[in-house]
Amino acid sequence: MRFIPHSPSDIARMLAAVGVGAVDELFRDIPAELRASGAIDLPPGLPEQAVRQRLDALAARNSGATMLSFLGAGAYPHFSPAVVDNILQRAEFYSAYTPYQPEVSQGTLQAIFEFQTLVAMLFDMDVANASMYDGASATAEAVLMALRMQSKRPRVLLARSLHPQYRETVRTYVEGAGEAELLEAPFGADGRLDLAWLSANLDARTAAVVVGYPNVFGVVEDLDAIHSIAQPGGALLVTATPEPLALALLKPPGACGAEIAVGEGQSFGVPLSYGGPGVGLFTTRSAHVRGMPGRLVGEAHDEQGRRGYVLTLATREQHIRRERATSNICTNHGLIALAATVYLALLGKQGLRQLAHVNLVRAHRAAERLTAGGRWRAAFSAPFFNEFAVRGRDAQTVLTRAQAAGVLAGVPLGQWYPELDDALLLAVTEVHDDGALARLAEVLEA
Amino acid sequence: MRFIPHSPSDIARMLAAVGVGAVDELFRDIPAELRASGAIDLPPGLPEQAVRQRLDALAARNSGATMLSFLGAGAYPHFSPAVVDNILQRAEFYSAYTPYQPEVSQGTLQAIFEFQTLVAMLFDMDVANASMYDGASATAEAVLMALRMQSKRPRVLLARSLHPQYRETVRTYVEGAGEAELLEAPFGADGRLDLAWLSANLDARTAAVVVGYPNVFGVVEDLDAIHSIAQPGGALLVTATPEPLALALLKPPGACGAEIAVGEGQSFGVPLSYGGPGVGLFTTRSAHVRGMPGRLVGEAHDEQGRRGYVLTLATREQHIRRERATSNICTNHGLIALAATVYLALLGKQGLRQLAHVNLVRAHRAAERLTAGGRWRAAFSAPFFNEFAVRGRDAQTVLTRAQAAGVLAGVPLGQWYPELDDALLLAVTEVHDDGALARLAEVLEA
Amino acid sequence: MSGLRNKQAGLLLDEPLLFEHGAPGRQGADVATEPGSPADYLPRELLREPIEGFPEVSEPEVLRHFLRLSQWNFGTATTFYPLGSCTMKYNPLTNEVVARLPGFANLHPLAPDETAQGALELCWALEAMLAEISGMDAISLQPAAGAHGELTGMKMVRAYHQDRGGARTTVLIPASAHGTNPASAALAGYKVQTVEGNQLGLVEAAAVQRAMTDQVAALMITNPNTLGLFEREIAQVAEAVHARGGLVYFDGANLNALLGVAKPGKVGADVLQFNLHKTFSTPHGGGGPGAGPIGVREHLMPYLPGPRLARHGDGLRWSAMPERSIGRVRSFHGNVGMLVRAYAYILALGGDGCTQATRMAVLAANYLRVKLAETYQLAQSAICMHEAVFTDKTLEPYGIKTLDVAKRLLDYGTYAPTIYFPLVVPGAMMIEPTESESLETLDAFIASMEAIAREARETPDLLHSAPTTTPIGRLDEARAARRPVLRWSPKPPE
Amino acid sequence: MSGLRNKQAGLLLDEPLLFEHGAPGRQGADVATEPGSPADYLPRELLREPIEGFPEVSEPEVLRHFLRLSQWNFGTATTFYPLGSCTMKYNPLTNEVVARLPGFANLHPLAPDETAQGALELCWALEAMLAEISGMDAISLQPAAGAHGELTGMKMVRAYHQDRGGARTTVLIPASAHGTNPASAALAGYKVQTVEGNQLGLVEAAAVQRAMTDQVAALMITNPNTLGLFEREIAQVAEAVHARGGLVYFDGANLNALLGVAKPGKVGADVLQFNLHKTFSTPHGGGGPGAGPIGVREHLMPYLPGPRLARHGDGLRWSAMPERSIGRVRSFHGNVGMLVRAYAYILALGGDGCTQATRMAVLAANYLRVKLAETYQLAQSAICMHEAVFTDKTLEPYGIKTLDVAKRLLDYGTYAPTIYFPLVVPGAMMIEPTESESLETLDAFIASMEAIAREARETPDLLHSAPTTTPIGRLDEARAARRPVLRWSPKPPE
Ligand SMILES: Cc1ncc(COP(=O)(O)O)c(C=O)c1O
Ligand SMILES: Cc1ncc(COP(=O)(O)O)c(C=O)c1O
Repeated sequence: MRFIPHSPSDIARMLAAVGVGAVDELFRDIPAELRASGAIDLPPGLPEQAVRQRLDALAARNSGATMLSFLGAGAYPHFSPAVVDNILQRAEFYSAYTPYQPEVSQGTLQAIFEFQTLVAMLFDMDVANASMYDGASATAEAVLMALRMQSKRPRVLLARSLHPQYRETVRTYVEGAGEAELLEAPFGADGRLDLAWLSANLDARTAAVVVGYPNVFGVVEDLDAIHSIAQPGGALLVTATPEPLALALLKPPGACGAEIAVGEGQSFGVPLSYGGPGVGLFTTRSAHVRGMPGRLVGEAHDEQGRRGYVLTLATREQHIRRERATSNICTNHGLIALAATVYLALLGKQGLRQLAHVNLVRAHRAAERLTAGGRWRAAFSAPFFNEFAVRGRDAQTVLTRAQAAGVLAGVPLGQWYPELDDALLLAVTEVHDDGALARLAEVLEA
Repeated sequence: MRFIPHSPSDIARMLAAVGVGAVDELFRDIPAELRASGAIDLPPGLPEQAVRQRLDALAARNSGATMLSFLGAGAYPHFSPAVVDNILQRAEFYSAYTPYQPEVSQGTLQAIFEFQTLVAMLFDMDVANASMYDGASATAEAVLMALRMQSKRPRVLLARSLHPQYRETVRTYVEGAGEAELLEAPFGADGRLDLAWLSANLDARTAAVVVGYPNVFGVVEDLDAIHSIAQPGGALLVTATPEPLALALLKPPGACGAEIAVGEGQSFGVPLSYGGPGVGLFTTRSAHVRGMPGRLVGEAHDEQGRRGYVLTLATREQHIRRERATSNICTNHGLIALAATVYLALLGKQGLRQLAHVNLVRAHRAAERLTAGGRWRAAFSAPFFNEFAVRGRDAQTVLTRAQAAGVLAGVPLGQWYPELDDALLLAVTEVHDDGALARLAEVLEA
Repeated sequence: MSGLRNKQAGLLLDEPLLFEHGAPGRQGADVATEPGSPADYLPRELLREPIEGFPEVSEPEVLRHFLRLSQWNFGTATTFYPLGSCTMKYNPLTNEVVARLPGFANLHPLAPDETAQGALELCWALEAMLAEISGMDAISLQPAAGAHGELTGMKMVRAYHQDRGGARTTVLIPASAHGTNPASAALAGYKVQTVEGNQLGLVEAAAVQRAMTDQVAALMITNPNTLGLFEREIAQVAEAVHARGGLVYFDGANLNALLGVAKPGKVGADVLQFNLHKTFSTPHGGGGPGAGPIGVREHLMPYLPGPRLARHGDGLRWSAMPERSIGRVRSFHGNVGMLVRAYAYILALGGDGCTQATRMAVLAANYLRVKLAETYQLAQSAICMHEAVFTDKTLEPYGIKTLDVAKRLLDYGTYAPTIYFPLVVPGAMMIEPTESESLETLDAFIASMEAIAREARETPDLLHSAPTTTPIGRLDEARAARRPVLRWSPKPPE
Repeated sequence: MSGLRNKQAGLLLDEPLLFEHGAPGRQGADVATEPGSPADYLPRELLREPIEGFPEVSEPEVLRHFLRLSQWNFGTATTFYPLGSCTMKYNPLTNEVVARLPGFANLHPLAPDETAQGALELCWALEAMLAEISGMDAISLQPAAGAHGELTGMKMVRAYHQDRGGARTTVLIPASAHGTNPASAALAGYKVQTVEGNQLGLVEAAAVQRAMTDQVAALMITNPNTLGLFEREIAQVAEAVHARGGLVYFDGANLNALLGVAKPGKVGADVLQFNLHKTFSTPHGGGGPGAGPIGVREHLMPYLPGPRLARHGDGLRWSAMPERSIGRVRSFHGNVGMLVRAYAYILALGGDGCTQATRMAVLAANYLRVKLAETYQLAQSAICMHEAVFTDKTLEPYGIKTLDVAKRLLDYGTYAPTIYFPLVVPGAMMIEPTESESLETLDAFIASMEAIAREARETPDLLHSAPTTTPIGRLDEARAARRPVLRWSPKPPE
C-alpha cells in the first residue's frame, strides 16, 4: 500500500520491540466478541490510476457542472485567479493543523490575521473571527450570541426574506437551547422586510432582528430603516450576507448599526463544490469580542520584541471552557479562509469594486432584457445587486424546458415560497458574457 | 496590468531619480528611424478570465487528446501519479534558474544529482548528465561526441530502424560539422539491424554504430551481437532509447558494451504536450566524462564539511570554453528531469518493473488478438516491448475509418518506410485496459 | 548582522503584513469592465466609498507573500507531526486532483438532481462505506466537522427523547473527554455531568450505572478514549445506559484505532460522528475544512438532518425534509469537496487497506510507547491503541515542563504532540504517530526525545529558551490576550 | 546543539539523498498487475535483474523529500532574482493552468492534424505574434532553447551560403557575446573571429567593415548587448555585413529591452532566436525547459526547419519537409507546453502590455543603475537598457571581490546578479531587475547593496565568510571538479 510505509521487516522490528508476537495481540483489550464482528466488507484497494478513472467517470456524470447556469441563492459562480489554487496546493498550508505551536505556524497565523482584517474591513466591523463552517451556521451562532447578550429577551425576529436554509439552520440550533422563540417577519411587495410589521411586533422581549443583506431575492434590505426601529426597541441588528461581493459597493452592515454581521465567503475564489466547503464569516463590535464564537488570532511579540501571531482569547473556547464555551466549534474552515484572503489580496481595493460593478451591470442588463420581453415581470421593486427574481410563468415547466436546452435558468422560488410558484431567481456574475445573456433570454422566452 | 506593479507615482519617483522627464528619453540611444517602426500591432491585453476562456476553447479543439489512442513512436501515454505534478507546481523549483549560487539552490542541485544517479542506474552506465532537450537532440550530441572521441574515423552507421526523426536530427547536427559521413544500416525481416550488412560495412573509418533500443518498431535489438561486431572493429556502440520504461526489464545498454547511451524521458510521468517538453537522457562511461555535453552536478563540501551539491566540470561548457565547448547547450530540461526523478522515486525498484511487465503483457495480448483475427500479421519476428507493428491492409484507409469511430489506432509506418505502407505501429501501455483492447480489435477488424 | 531583516533565517524570508505591502493604484487582478457607475443602478444612500486600507498589490507580490508565509509552517507533508487525537496522517495527492475535477468543483448545490448524479452516487456510496466501516445503519454527510457532528447527534438525542415523553436534562461525559463533547451537549440544551474514570482513566459500567437516572439523555463516550485506551467495558456501559432509556453517543474521532477491528455499531453506539479529516485523510488545512458525518442506529434514523438521499428508479434524489428530522445544520449538502477526497481515500485503501491502516497505526503507537517509556513516564502502562500519553514527571527534578519539551522538539524539526490534554493527566504529552510514518522517522523522533531528556538534565536552560532555531521565539500569549490586537487597522486600533 | 541535524536551519529540515531513504519492499506507487513473468514474452538473455540501489520509498516519503528540497531553493517567486541576461520576470500562474488543460497535456504529437487543430491554431497565432513583435517574416517554433535556436539559425546561414557558392568559413562575434554564440557557430562548422568593441563595449561599423571578407558567413550580434547597451550602429553594422554578402544573426535573448520600441527585423537582422523563457515569461524551471523559436527574413525562409505549418482551406496542416530546409533539429514540433504559456502571456499583455513591460524593465534598470552608481562602479556610465553592469573596483581596497558581494547578497535574502559575465568586464555584476519587481523591492535591494559596501569597509571578514545564514556555506568547487562524484552508488564509486 503506497501510503503505508511499513515493510514486513519493519513490522517484525516493531513487534519485537513491543514484545508481542503478532499485531493481533495489540488488540487484546478489545473483548473477543466485539472483535468478532469487526471485519470490514469492502472491495480490495485500487491503484491510483484506477481511483482516477473511477472519479473521472463520476465527475463526468455531473452534467450540471458544465451547463450554462444562472443558479445562485447562496452559492455563486465566480472566476478564481490561478494564484488562489496554487497557494491552496502548498502542502505547508493544507497539511498543517490548528496552529497550536505558533513558532512553527506563523504562515497560517499571519494569513488568518490578514483574513480577520479583510473581513472586518469589508463588513466595516471591529473584529472578525478565524472562520465558521458556512453562512448558515454562522447565522445560527450569531443568533445564539445575540440571545446570550440579551439574556432577558428570548425572542428573535427572522426576516422571511432571509435565505430559507439559513432560517432552517437557525431553527435547528436554537430549538431546545433555552426558552428562545423564533418569529418570522414577512416581506413586502418590494421584496424587503415589512417595516410596518417590524414596528408592530418588535417589543421588550425581542433580542434581535436578523435580515439577509442582500437577502435571498438578491434584494438590498434597508438596514438603516430597520436599525432605526430595532435600536430604540433595544433589539440588536444582525445581518447575514450570502454574496459578500456586494459589500464592495453596498453601505456595509457596520455603518448601518449592525452589532453582529455574518456571511458566506464562497464567492471569494472558492469553487462551488456542490455547496461546500465554503467559509462562514463572522464579525462583531470590539465590545462583544469575549462573547464571540470561534477562534481568534492576535498579534504578539517574543522576548526579542519580534512581532508574531498567536491564537488568543481562547478562554471563550471549548477546549478550555468546555460546557460554558461560547460555541462548540473546533476545526473551522481555515484553508477556505486562506483562499478568500488570497483572492481579496489579488482583487484589492479597486479590483473588487470593479468586479462588483460588472456583476451589478450585467444582472440589471439581464433583468431588463427578460422583463422587456413581456412574458416576465420583476418580482420585486427594491434595488438588487447581482441576483433578482422574475415572475410570470410556471417556473418548473420553464426550467425543465431550459434544462433540456442545456441551460440551468434559475432557482424556482416556489420550493421555498409557495406563493411564488411562478417566480425564478437568477444570479448573474462576471462569468456571464453577452452571449450567455442572449442564450438565457432565448430559453426563457421560448 | 496585474503583472507590472509600477503605479504612476512609482514611475514618477523612478524618473526623478534617473533624472529624465519621460520614459521615452531612456531609449534615446536608439536611432529615431529605428524607433519609428517599433510599435507592435497586436490587440489589447486580456484579463485572466478571458485568457482562460480563449485557451479552454483552443484546448477543446484538440479532439485527439480525448480519443482512445494507440499512438507511440517516440511519445507514450502513461499514467502520472499526482505527486509528480504537485512538486512541479512548487514555485521554488519552477521559478528558479540554473543553480549558479549553490548555497541557495541545493533543492535543484540535489534533485539533479538524484536524477543523474537514477538515469545512470537505469542504463547501467557510469554517469548521466543533468539533461538534454530530447531524445533526438541527445542522439545527435552522442554522435558528435563519438566523432570527437574517434577523430580518425569520420563515418557513423545509423540503423535505419532508429527513429526516423532521431536520424533526421542527427543529419542536421552532423551536416557541415567537419567531414563526418552518415551511412544508414538496413533492417532485416525480424525488424532488427541487419548484422550481415554491419559486418560487411563496418571498417576502419567507422566511428560508431547507432541503434534504437527498443527501435522505432518497438523491436528489441540484439545489442550483444552488434557490440561483438562493432567492438573488434574499433567502432563505438551508441544506443538511443525512446521508451526507457523498457529498461526496467531489458538488459541495459551498459551491460551490452554501449559507450554512449541516450534516450527520451517523457515516459516517466511527463505529459505528452503534443511532443514537448520531454527530456533528453545522456549517459556514458567515466572515462569519457570530460568529452560529454551538458551540465553535470557533483558532490561537494563546505568548510564545515557539510555535504552539498554544485555544478561541476564546467570547463567543458560554452560559458567557459566558448567555441571549444563540448556542446552549445545552456538552458536544458531541468524541470522535466525533476518530474522524471519524482516519478522514478515513486515507482521505485519493484513498481517500475511491475509497470513494465503490465506494458509488456498488454502489448503482446493486443498483438495476438490482432494477428489472430487473420486480417493482420506481425510485421517483424523479433521480440518487442510495449510497441509493435502489424501489416496486412492499407494503413491510411484503416486509420481514417478508425478515427471516424473515435480511435487513433496507430501510426502509419508508410510515411517513413514506403515499403511498409500496409503497416501500423501500435503502442500499448497501462492506460489500455481490456475494454480498450477490445475496442481496438473492433475498429481494426472492421 | 544588523543589516539583515529580523526574520531572515536560513532561506526563510521575512514577510510583512499584506497591508504593509503595495502602493496606491496597484492591482493584482485585471477585471472586465462595464460602462457607467454603481449609482446608475443603486440609490446613492446604499453605496459605500472604496475601502480604506484594502490591499493594493500586484499579482507577483501576492504570490510571493503567501509563498513566503507558507514556508513559516510545519505540516505533515514537511515533517513528523505527532499531534495526538488529530490523526495527522498522509493526505494522498490524487485526492486533491479529483476534488478539483470540473465535474465536482463547478457543480452548483442547487443543480437539478438529474444533472448531479455523479455527486449523488458518490455521496450514496460513501454513506454505504461509512455504514459498513462503523456498523451503523444510516449516515448523514451534512455536518462540517466533528463538533458539528456532535451537535447534530445530540440534537437527535434530544428529538428522540422528546418523542418519548421528554428531552431529559443531563448528559454524562467522562472527565477525559474532548472539550467539544461538553460544549456540544450544552449547545443541545443539556446539563453536563462528569463520570470519573478508574485509575486507567477507563469508564466503568458500575460508575455509569450509579450515575444513570431517567433524566440522563445520553452518555458521550470516546473510544478509544483520549488516553489511547479501548473502553473495555463499553458493552456493559452501553447496557447500563440503555437500561434506563438513555442513548450512547460515540465520539468517533479516534476511529483510526478501530478500522476492521471493532465496529461502534456493534458495541452499543446509538449515534457517532466521523472525522473524515482524521480517519479518512482529508487535509487538515491549517484548521479545516473537515467533514463530520454522523452515523446512527435504526431507532434514530427518523431524526437525521435532511434532506436525505433516496433512490428513485435508476437515479438518486434528495427527499423533502423528513417530518421528524431535526432539520438542517447548515446550508446545502455538506462539505462535498471533502467527501470526494474521503471517498477516493477509502477506494484506494479498500477494506483490507483500512484494516492495515489501523493495525499499523496501533503498532507504531505501541512502538513509541515502549521506546519512550525508557525516558518518559507513561500516563498509564497498558498496551495503547492509536496514541500514547506521557507526562513530564521524570523531568520535574530539573524544572522542565511539558511545554519546554514541546518547544524543544520544534528545534529538532518535529511538530509537538498535543500537550496538556487530556486534562485528567497533569503535563500530558499525547503522541499519535499514525500509520503514515516510516520506522526511520519514528526512530529519529525517539532519538530526539531522548536527546531532549538528556538536555533537560545537563543543560535545562536550553529547553527553557527553546525554540532557538525557529525564526521567532516563544510569544507572550498572556499579554496578547490582555490587550488583544485582532486586526491590522489603517489608523491605530482604538 | 549537537543533537540537531546538520542542515536544520529555521524551519528548513535536513534531507538526505533519496537513496538514503526507504527500506526493502517499500513502494511509492501501486500498479496494476498482470499474470506471468517477463520471461514468458522475452528471451531470458534480454532480461535484467531488479536494479540494485533503485529507490524503495513510500508515497509520503517521496512527497516530503521533494517538498523539503524545494525549500532549499530561492526562486523568483520567493525573492528578488536579479540574474542579469536571464530576464527572471514573474511567471503568471494562469499559464501553468492552461498548459495543463487535458486538451494540450494529453495530445499526442502524431495525432492527425484534424484532431489537433487547437494546438495548430495556437502555434500559427504565436508565429504571427512573434513575427509582428520582431519584424521578421517567418518563425519556426521548433528549437527547444536559445542556444538551440542559435544552432538552428547558424545551420540556416550555412545552407544559405552553400546555395550561393560556398558555406564560407568564418563568423564574427563581439567579445562581449554570450558563450552560446561562439559555441553555436562552431557547432555549425564555423571558425569564430572576435570583433573588439569600443570603450563602451559597442560594435562599430568601421571595425566590422575591416573584419568583413567574403569568407565571413555572418556576424552574431546581441542587441542590446550584454553590457545592457543598445548597439547604436546596428544599422550601419548590418549594412557592412550585407555589403560583403554576409548575414546578421541577432541574438534575441535581450528582447525584453525592445518590445514595442524597435524591431530587429527593421534594423538589419536576417535571423534571430527568441528566448520564450526570458522575454515571454515561461518558467525557467531551475534550468529549463525553455523554448527558442527562430525568426527569419524572407530570403532565409526556404531553409527553416520543417515540417512547416500551412493553411489548407479551413484548417491547418503540417507540410512535408521543404526541399531546401535544413531539416529537423529535434523530434516533433517543439516545446509546445511552453509555447502555450508564451501564447497566454502575450494574450494577457497585448501589444500595449508588451511595450509597457519593456518600458518598465528599462526604467527599473536605470533606477538601479543611478542609485547603485553611488556605491559601486559602473562598467560604463551611459543610459542602459534592461540591465546594468557594475564592477567590484570600489571594493578592491578592502580585498572584497564580486564573488563576496554575491554571496553576501544571499544573506540579505536576494539571489545574486550574474557575475563575471560579460568576460570583457573584470569582476562584472550584471543586474537585471525586469518589470516585475516593485519599487519597494528595488529600494530594499539598493539598501542591501549599500549595507554590503559598508560591511566591505568595516567588517570585510563578514563578506569573505558569507553566506552565513544559509544552511550550507561556500562549497569547495575546485575539489569537487578534481575528483568528481557525479552520482550516488550502492557501492563506493570506483
Ligand atoms: C476526541 C475528539 N473529539 C472531537 C473532536 C472535534 O472534531 P472537530 O475538530 O473536527 O470539530 C476532536 C478533534 O479536534 C477530537 O480529538
Ligand atoms: C545573451 C544570451 N544569449 C543566449 C543565451 C542562451 O539561451 P538558452 O540558455 O535558452 O540556450 C542566453 C541565456 O542563457 C543569453 O543570456
